[in-house]
Amino acid sequence: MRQMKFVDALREGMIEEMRRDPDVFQIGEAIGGMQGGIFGVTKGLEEEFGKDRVIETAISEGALGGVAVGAAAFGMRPVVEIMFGSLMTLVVDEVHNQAGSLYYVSGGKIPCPMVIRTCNWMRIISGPHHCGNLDATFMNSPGVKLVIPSTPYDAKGLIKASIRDNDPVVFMEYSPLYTLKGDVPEEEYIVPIGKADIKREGKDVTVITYGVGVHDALGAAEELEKEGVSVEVLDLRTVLPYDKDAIRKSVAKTSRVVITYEGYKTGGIGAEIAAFIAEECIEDLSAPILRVAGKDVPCPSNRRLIEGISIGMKDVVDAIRKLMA
Amino acid sequence: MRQMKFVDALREGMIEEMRRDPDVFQIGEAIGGMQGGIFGVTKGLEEEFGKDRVIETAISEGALGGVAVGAAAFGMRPVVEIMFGSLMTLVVDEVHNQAGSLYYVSGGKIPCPMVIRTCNWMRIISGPHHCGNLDATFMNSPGVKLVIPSTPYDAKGLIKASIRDNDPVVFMEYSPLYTLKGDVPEEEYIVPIGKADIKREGKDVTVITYGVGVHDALGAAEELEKEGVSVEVLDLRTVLPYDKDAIRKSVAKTSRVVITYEGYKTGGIGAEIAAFIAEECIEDLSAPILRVAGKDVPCPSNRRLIEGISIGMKDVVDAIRKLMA
Amino acid sequence: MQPTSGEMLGIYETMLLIRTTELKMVELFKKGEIEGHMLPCLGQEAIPASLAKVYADTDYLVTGHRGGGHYVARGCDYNALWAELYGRVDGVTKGRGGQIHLMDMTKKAMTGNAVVGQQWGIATGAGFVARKRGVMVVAVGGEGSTNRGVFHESLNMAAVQKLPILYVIEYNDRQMWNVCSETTAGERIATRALAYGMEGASVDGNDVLAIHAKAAEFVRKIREGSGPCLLECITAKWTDSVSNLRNLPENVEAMKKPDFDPVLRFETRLRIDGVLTDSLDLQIKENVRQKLQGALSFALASPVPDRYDGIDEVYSQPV
Amino acid sequence: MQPTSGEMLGIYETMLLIRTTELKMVELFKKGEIEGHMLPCLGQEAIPASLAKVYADTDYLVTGHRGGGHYVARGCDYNALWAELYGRVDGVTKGRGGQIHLMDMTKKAMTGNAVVGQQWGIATGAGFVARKRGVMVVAVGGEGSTNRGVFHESLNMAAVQKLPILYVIEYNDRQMWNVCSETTAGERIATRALAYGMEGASVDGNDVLAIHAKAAEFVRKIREGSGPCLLECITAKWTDSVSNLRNLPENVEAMKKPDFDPVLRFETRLRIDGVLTDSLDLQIKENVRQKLQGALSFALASPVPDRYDGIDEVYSQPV
Ligand SMILES: Cc1ncc(C[n+]2csc(CCOP(=O)(O)OP(=O)(O)O)c2C)c(N)n1
Ligand SMILES: Cc1ncc(C[n+]2csc(CCOP(=O)(O)OP(=O)(O)O)c2C)c(N)n1
Ligand SMILES: [Mg+2]
Ligand SMILES: [Mg+2]
Repeated sequence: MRQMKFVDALREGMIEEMRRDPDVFQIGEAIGGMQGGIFGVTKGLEEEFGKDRVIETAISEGALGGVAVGAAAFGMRPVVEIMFGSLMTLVVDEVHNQAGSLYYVSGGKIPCPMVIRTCNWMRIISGPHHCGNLDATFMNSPGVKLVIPSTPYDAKGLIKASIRDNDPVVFMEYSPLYTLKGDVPEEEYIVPIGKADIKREGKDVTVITYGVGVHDALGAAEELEKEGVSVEVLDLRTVLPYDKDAIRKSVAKTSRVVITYEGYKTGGIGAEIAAFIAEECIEDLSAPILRVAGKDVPCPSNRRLIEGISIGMKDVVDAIRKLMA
Repeated sequence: MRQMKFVDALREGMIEEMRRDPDVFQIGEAIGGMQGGIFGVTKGLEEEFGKDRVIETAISEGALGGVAVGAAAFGMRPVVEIMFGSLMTLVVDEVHNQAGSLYYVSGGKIPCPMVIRTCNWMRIISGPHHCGNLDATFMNSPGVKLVIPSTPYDAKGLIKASIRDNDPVVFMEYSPLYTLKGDVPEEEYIVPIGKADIKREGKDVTVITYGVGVHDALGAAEELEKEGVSVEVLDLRTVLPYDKDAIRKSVAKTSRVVITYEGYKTGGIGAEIAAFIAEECIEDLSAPILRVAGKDVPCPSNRRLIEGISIGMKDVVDAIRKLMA
Repeated sequence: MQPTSGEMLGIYETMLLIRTTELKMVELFKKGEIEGHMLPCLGQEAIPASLAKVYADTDYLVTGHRGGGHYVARGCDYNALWAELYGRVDGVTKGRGGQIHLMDMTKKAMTGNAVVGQQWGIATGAGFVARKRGVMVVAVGGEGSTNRGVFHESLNMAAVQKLPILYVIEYNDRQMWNVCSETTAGERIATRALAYGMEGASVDGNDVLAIHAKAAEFVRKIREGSGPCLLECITAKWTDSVSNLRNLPENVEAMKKPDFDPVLRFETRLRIDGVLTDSLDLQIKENVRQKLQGALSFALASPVPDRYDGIDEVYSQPV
Repeated sequence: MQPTSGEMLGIYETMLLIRTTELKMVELFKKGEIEGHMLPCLGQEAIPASLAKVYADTDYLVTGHRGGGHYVARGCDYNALWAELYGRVDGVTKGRGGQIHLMDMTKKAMTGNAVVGQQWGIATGAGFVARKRGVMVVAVGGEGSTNRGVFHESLNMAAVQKLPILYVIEYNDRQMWNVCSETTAGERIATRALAYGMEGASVDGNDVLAIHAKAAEFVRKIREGSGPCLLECITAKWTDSVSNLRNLPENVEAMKKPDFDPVLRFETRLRIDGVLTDSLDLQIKENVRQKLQGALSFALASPVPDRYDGIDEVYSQPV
């Protein structure tokens, strides 16, 4: 099958949707020209679709959030790029209060088909204002969907689904994944929102994760296979609303759970997943639910210090070993 | 002992701190005059302390958040009122990115002694932009403290501790509690940040909660006592960082946990508490961890519909009965 | 370009309908027959009524929290308004949003929001749609909302993109308990437009013809591609909210003067000009009365929602 | 009120120190000896150097992301700057913040932030403190940051409260890959002040004496209680970030012209005026060289932090 980089697959998904539907447009800071945003995701789009559909803006995140809601409410399909994840702090009202409540509070009359894309710029040496991860901020927002792909295939399929979706979607990318290569079919396809994906089957432990975490988990699974431990890797893909059935099934099978995610541990996405399991699947568990996540320390601008607070494959391995002990 | 309303105790705490320390000041929208904010919390403060220490502002929440950080960094102790809880969406960057990281990222050199007070305006008929509860938004913010009192005594003691604290504190009140009366000593006292409080001892079930939830839990405990069920009510008081020891001890004693809070269930504060227990105390548990929380539905402006989505004492009773069955 | 006599009578009728609607709302709230948070635009009726004669049916309307008058003036579903106030299933938002979230998208009217200032960003988004569809946006908010940063971000973005948006400021010098001298710097809100190279003007917001004239001029320019303009209408609200009725005319003598009462003022003007006769006035008032009566009956006949109504409408598509 | 010869030489030395520091930073980054995100102010040195001679030692300084020059001009710990760039424990933030979070509160200087525009709100908070302590605030940001709403909220609040704040805009017509014509409406940023009844002015930001004169005038007014003023300095940055060095003079011919190089321009001026002689110049350059050498040695002698350093410094008090 065709091999593609994550960033190219994602872009291809957006291009297909823009060709299909003239009401889809892109807006954000420095997204135009041949640059196409700091990560090049929208590279070349302006050339094909023009300045009216690939709209450059000032540093005005609040207005960008508002534009998403307003353009969606009045019938277009905006795709907003927020330059990096820690700036999502600046659109919380627009997502949580405005977009999240609109369909319900309008009596089911005003859908809000908007996508806010951003990139969690992790593992770079740039300090806490650049390396944040605001995913958990949108976990307590009814009406909002939170989609986080881990592979080129999912990135393309999920961005297409997100653009077509009639509800507001926060779509989070992870900078270390952009260059990742993977299978991407030539034929059109969609990855449905709300469905998790078993990225690797296993029977002893389930690692529940999303985004970059998936790759840590897959690495850990491979490592542990050598020791005879069979690890299932459950990629949530849609983090809100998350796929409860998939979690239930996997937990029933393995009875052990590790949740891993790159954000700060306390109050992170993993909290909800663990709480759900502790509430609805506790009888299936034979061990504590472990969370492998970043330390609760603002990201420093220093390689050594980053080592001290961040997680990786090894930490997932350690957690699994602990559970199997 | 002296009986006082929650709102008066809270105000008294702030007045004492303003008298004690000339660097404490209040700032917010409509907080001055004899009105003292929509809930009257700062009533009369302008008269005593003048317009320089009780500062009226425009509808500019972003600047208010910035003022908190800047005034704190340069050595004063701002107390900011954000008019109601669902507007906390507008200060997420100031709290999460700026205040939360400042002490750490300055190399432990710039403390940020600010308090942002707000009121979760629950159980009123006013729609989703007024009745939100953004507590969970600040649960994934290292460096931030989240304090939520449930009684007049705690309100006074905790606001004093929060103002004296050298870290940024988000202080959340609940409108239904303002008129609640309770014991408040004449002598000065402080309630330490970071310490939970057993509001009622019990041995069969622990209800972990905070804010208004404490009163639902206490009501439920009383109700269930008649049936011979002994309920322990653990009031977190400081929600971040929360008191892990207190939780551990209580869970070890009762082996059953209900967590109740007024916000939306998914991704709420209860998720973190449940996840902590599922990670560190699972061996002590003899039952699933139940969360009794609001439905994941934006708050409607309609009494009947509010009934359909909100929780109360009865729901806590039901959850406990389920655990005891 | 003064409105025709017919248009003027239309504006007058709209003002009366808003006035009658909101006084009824206040009355029923006081009696406890309807409940919730409600923000009347009593005293400001000239603005929605005049604007509605200037923009086209195909244009978009976005307001903030005090949008009830605009909802009515726009011709949004009037029966559904009353069903909404009564919290019934036939309410325009099925009884969910209440008075501060009135929205009727069949009329392209988002006339509700309760986070002050957020309408400016939303209107900017509507502006991109309007530009594509060849229509324009009328965006409305109080002067207090212009102190929110998103107002400034929106004006800048709209000016750069030359979006077809008429920004309308309802300047009533009050933000809940605050007055502008405590909160708002600069002489006039209209000057805030200049920072973005945008045209701005202030008019007497209790004077129908002044509003109409300037709004019509701006709308023409906008349709010709000028980009956004800003119209500040100086007015006075009689009351902030139904739960805080201190300033109603029955309480405050000054409010009874024609200057404070745009309806009375316009009526006087129409009579002096010979546009309004006694018999016409009677007929218009009867129209308004019937419309209100019809809507009240409609509302009261509409069922109260089931308490679980809507819990499956948080997402538009099942997940 | 022109600076004295001594002050001018001081400004020149500061500019040279900034220039030398940042060129070294670029060089070491290219060599891979230091790493991370760094935003030089090459080409903009006139602004920090001139301002530092206008405000007092007791005043407060708050900048955005491009604050390195202001850190140096303010006289913040120079050795600690280099230890910071090397990520060592003696860095001004113990190697945690890096170049975009340089802050030295012993000098009342918060010269780091990476969320564009947030410095405006923070500076407003500092303004309340300054008002109480009888000092003033110098707040600095790029023109792009004035499109963030909080800029507007801050100007309005500062104007209403008559806070002693000098807002300084470093207008370099670039926001990463964007130019102002794509993003920013209105003629000059200085006019944005007018909306709040605040005085604003634009000066040639590569001209030391122009900046100095206008800033000194504003500072005097502010100390006399005028409330805030806004000074826009038109300049050009040579490069956006160390990881994107396209515009360095070695690459772009135009950058070698004195107009584009404020250091060269000021040097020429000082020579024409007879203030700077060859021997003085040598001495100044030697001072700068020694300062840099000393700091580099200091930095390299400082230990690399333990990987767990700071995980117990998230809160200032144990909980
Ligand atoms: C962002 C925000 N801050 C504060 C409030 C509380 N609030 C509701 S209405 C209002 C005053 C609004 O004043 P203005 O914009 O002038 O409109 P008016 O009510 O006078 O029509 C305030 C402060 C809010 N709803 N949203
Ligand atoms: C709120 C926010 N949006 C976007 C960015 C990404 N960003 C970093 S610097 C920059 C350009 C800033 O331009 P300007 O304010 O003119 O300052 P300059 O870099 O030109 O000195 C942008 C968009 C950011 N850091 N913060
Ligand atoms: Mg007003
Ligand atoms: Mg710039």
